[in-house]
Amino acid sequence: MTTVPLCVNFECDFVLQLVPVESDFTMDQVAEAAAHHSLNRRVKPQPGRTLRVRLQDGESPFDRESTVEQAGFQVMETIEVYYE
Amino acid sequence: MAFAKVCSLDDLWEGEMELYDVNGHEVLIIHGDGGYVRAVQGICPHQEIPLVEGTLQGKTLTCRAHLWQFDVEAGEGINPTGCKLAIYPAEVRDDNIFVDVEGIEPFYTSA
Amino acid sequence: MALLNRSDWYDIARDTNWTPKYVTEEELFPKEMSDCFDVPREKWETYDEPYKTSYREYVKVQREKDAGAYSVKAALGRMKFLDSADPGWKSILKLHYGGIALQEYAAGMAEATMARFGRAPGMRNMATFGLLDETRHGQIQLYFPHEYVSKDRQFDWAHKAMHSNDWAAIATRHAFADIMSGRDATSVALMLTFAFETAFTNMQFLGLAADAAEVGDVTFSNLISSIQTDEARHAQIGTPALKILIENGHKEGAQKLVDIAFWRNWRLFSVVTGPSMDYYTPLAKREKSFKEFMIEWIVGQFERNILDIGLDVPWYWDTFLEDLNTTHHGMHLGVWYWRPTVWWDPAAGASPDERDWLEEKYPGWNDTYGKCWDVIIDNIKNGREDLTLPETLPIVCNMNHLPIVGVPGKKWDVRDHYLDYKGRRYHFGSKVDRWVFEQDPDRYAGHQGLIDRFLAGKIQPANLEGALKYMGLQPEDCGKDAHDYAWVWNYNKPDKVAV
Amino acid sequence: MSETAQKLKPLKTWSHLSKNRRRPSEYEIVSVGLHFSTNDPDCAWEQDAGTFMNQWYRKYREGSPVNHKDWDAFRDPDELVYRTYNIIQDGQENYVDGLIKEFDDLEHDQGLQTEWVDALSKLYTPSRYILHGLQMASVYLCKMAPASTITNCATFQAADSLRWLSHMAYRTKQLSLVWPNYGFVDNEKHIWENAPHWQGFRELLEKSLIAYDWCETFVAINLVLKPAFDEACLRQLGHAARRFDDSFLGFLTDAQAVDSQRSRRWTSSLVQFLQQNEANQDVLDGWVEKWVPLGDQAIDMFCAALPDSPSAADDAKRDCWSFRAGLGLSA
Amino acid sequence: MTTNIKDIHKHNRVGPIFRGGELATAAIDALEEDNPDKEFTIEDRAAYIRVETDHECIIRRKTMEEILGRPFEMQELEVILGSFSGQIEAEQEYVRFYFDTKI
Repeated sequence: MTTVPLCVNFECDFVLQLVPVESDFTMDQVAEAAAHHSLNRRVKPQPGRTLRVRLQDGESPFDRESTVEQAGFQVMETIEVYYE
Repeated sequence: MAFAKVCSLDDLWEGEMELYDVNGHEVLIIHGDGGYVRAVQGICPHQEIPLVEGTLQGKTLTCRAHLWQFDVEAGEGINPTGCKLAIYPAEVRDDNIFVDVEGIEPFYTSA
Repeated sequence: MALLNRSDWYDIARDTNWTPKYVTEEELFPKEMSDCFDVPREKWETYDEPYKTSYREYVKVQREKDAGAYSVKAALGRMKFLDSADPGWKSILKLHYGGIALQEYAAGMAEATMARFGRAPGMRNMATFGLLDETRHGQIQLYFPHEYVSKDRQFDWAHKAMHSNDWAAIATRHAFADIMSGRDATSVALMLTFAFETAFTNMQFLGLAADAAEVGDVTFSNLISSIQTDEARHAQIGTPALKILIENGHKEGAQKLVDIAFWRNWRLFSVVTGPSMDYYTPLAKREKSFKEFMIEWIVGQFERNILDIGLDVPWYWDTFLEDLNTTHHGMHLGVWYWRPTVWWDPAAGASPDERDWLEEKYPGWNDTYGKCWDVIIDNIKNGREDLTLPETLPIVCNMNHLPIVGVPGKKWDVRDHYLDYKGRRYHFGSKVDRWVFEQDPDRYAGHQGLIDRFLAGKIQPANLEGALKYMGLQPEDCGKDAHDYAWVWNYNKPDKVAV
Repeated sequence: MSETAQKLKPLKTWSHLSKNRRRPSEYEIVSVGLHFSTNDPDCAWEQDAGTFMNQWYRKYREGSPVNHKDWDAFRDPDELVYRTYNIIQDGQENYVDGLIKEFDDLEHDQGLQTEWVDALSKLYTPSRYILHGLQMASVYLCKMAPASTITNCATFQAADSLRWLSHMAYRTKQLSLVWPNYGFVDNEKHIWENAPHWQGFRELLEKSLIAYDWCETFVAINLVLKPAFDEACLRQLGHAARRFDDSFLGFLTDAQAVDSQRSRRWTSSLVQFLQQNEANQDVLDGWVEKWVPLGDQAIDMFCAALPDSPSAADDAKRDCWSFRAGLGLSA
Repeated sequence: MTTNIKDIHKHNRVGPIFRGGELATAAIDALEEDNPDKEFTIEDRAAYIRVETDHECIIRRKTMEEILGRPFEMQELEVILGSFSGQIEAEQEYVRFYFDTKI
C-alpha cells in the first residue's frame, strides 16, 4: 500500500487541492477524503446524493468499489469529485 | 548591597536609552554608541521633563523641551553650565545592566 | 557665449560605442546577456530615448522628489495614522511592502543588465538612471515601513518576505525572474520597462494611490505616486527598443516577449492589487473597482499604446478580458482561506454591504464566489472557525505559482491545464500559463513549485505546520482575519436585535 | 505559562539586524541584505537552475575564488543612501555649474593656446569612451556583487561616471564651438581607436569589461583602471593644463577627484573586508599582478603624449602603487 | 459600463496624468494655452489627475514660466508626471504627448 497524492477538483469549489489517498482506497473513500477539504468548508453538502470520482474531462465515473490502484491513478493525477 | 538588575542588553541596544523605575527612583539608562552604559536621573533638573524624550549625540544629552544639554559622563551641564544630573553607579554583568540607587537623589534647579 | 542647452551636447554623451580590438564584440556583449534577437550594433545606434534627462537634471529633480516624500512622512507623523487605520488597509501596506520593496531593488539589477549589456548607448545611460531609481524604490519602501516593526511584527516582512519561501514570495520571484532578472538586456527593455512599467505599475502606484488618498493615508499615497514618476521616465527605455525590433523584422519575437510578460504580470496583480482594491480597502473609500481601474489603465491606456507602437494585442486578449471578472475573486478567496500562510491579515470584504457592491460591480458574484462565502459565514456563526482554516495545500500553478483557481458555485469551471513534459506532469492555472511554458520549456522545467517541494520531501513535517515553518512564518506572523470576523455579525442583524 | 514564554518579543528593527543589539542607522535599515538572489548558491533566480543567467551567477559570483563568511557585513564607510547621494551630488553639480558659468563669462576657451587646444582634442575629450566604459563596468559590478552594500557603492560609482561623461560631452561641445577646426565632437572615436597614447587604456578597459568574475572586475576597475585614469588622465593632465593656463580643466578635475576619493574610500574598505579571510589575499595579489602591468602600460602610453610633463608617467604610477601598497597589496 | 469592453481601447486620447498640486494646476493651464484648438477632459482622483485630449498635445517651458511667473525647467514637470497616455517626447523646451496612429 502506498500513498498517492492527488490533484482534486471538487464540484462547485473554487480551487484545486492536494489530497493524499492510499492505493487501496475505494473511489468512495477517495471521494470522502476529497470532501473533507471542501464540503462544509466552501461547498454545501447535498444530503442523499452520492459523490462520484472521474478523471478531469472523463466521460464517466469510476466504479464506487474500484480502488486507486485499479483505476491506475498516477501521482498528482487530476480528478474531479462531483455529485451524481 | 544595592545593585539591582534593571534590564538586559537585549532590551536596551547600543544607541538607545530608556526610563526605568529602580526602587522608586526614575532612572534613565543610556547604552551609548561604542557600548558605554550610564545611569542618570530620569527627569531634567530644569523642569519636569522626562529626559528619555530628548536626544543623545555622543555623550551629550539634550532635553527636548528647552534644549538644556548635559554631559552624561560627568553629569555636568554644558548649556547652561552650573546645573547637574545625578549619576547612579551602573555596571554590566553577563549581558545585564545593574544600577545602584542607594543614597542618590536627583538635582533640581529653581530656574 | 551662452550656456549650452541639453540638446546641444546630449548626443555626444551617447556617442560612446566603439569597435573593440583587444576582445571580441561577442565577448563584450554576449548574445544571451545583451540581445536575444542579435540585431546588428549599427541598427541599435538609431535608438532614441523619448523621455530624456541629464545627470544634472536628475540629481536635482530626484532630490526634490525625495524632499517631498520624506517631508510629508515627517509632517504627518505616520504612527498615528497607522494606529487608527482600518485593519484591511494595514494589510494592504504589509502586502505592498513585502511584495515590492526588495523586488524593486532587484529591478535595479535588471536595469544594470541594460546599463551594461544594452547595445545602444542611450539605453545604457537611461538604464543607469533606472538603476538609481530602483535603488530609491527599494530603499524608501524599506525606510517607510521600518518604523512599524515595533508595533506589528508582520511589517518585518517588508524586508523578510523575498528572503523567505512563502508561496507569495516564490510566485513573485518567479514572475520577476521571468520578466527581468533572468533575461538579456533587450528582453528586459520589452518585458520589464514596456510590458510592466507602462502598464501594471500604474495600477499599484497610481490606482492604489487614489484609494490611499481616500482612506486618508496621505503619506503612502504621496510616496507611491512619487515612485511612479520615476517609473514613467525609465519605462520609456522599452518603446524605442520595440520600434527597432519591429523595424528589423522581429515583430513576432518581440510580440511574444510582451505577451509573456503581460500575462505573468496580470496573474501576479490579480493576487496583489485585486484583493487590495476590491476587498481590503474599506468599502466607503473605494475609488473604483479593480476591474474599473484595470479598464482605465490597462485596457484603455496600455492596450492602445501597444497598437500605436506597432504590436498587436496579445493573442489571449479575450481570455484576459473575461478574467477581469473572475480571477482575483478566486485569488482573494484562496488567500483568505489559507490566511495562516501569508504575512498580512486578509480582510474578508464579504459583509452584506460589501457583497452588494461586489454584485453591482461583478454581476453574478453572489451565485458564484458568494456561495463559498455563504458556507464560511455559517461556519463562523456556528463557532466552527476550524472549518474556515485549511488542512491541506492548494495546488499551485507551475507557471505563476499561485493557487489554481476558477469560478465556483453555479458557474463552476475550475480546471487543471496540465502538460506532460519529459516525464513530468506540470499543472497550470490557465491555458495561457501553459502556453508560456511551451514557448521556452527549459527556462522553467527544472523549477520546483511549493507542491513539488512538498512531494519531494523538502517540507517537514509533511503537513501544514511543516509548510508554515518552511515558509518562515512564526505564529505571530501568520495572517488572521483582519477584522476578527466582525463583518460576519452584520448578517442577520434583526435576529441579534430581537435577542 | 509556556505560551507566554514562547511568544516572540516585539522587534525594534528588521529581524535580520536584531542580532547586532545596536540601534540601526538609516543606512543599515535601507541598505543591508537586499539581495535575495544570494540565498540559494545553486540557483540565483527563481527558474530552472540551468538557465543561462543562473549559470552566469553560479560561475561569476558564487564561483568566484574569493570568499567571505558574511558578505552582508560589508559597510560603505560613507554610509551613502540614495537620498543623501542626490543631495550631495546636487550640491556638487551646483558647484560645477558655477565653474562653467564663471569661465564662460571670462571667455576662457577663446584664450587657450592653440598647442593646448590640440592637446585637449587628443588627450582630454576622447576619454568619454573610458568614462562610459567605467560606467558600464561599475554597473556590472553592481549587478554581480554578493552584498547589496557593495552593490550600492558600485551603483553610485556608475552614476558618478555618467556624471563625468555628461560634463565631458558638454565641454566637448563648448570647445567645438570656439575651436571648430580641431575635430572636437567628430574625431574622438577615431583618436580613441587609433592614437597610440590611448591604446593602453583601451586594452585595459576592454579586458576589464570582460573580467566577468565579480571580484576580478572590482580589482581591475577599482584598483587598477580607475586609479590609473585618475592619476594620468585627471591629475597629470590637470597639472599640464595649469602649465598652459587652462585653470578651468584643473578645477574640473579637482571636482571630479571628490568622487574618486569616495570611490577609493569604499574600495579600501572592501579590500580590508576581503582580507578578513586570509585565503583571499593570494587571490587579490594574483589579480593585482595580472592587471597592474596593463595599468602601468596605459599610464606610460598616455603620459608619453602629455606635453611638457616628463615625470608624469612615473608620478602617476607611483601614486597608483602607493594606493594599492597602502592596502597591503602586492603592487 | 455601456461601451463594449472590446472597444474601449479604440480611442485617440492622449495626455499627462499628474499628481495633484499647484504645479499640476499650472501645467493644465499651460496645456490649454499651448493647444488652443483642443478640448481637454480632466478627471480628478485626488492622488492623480488624468488630462486627455484628442491625438496630440504639447506643454511648453515658456508657457509654464509665464503662468508660474518664475524660471521653469521642463524637467521639473517630472515631479508631478506620474504617467501619461500615448507616447511622449520630453525635450528641454517642451513635452509632447501623441499617437502615431489614428483609430
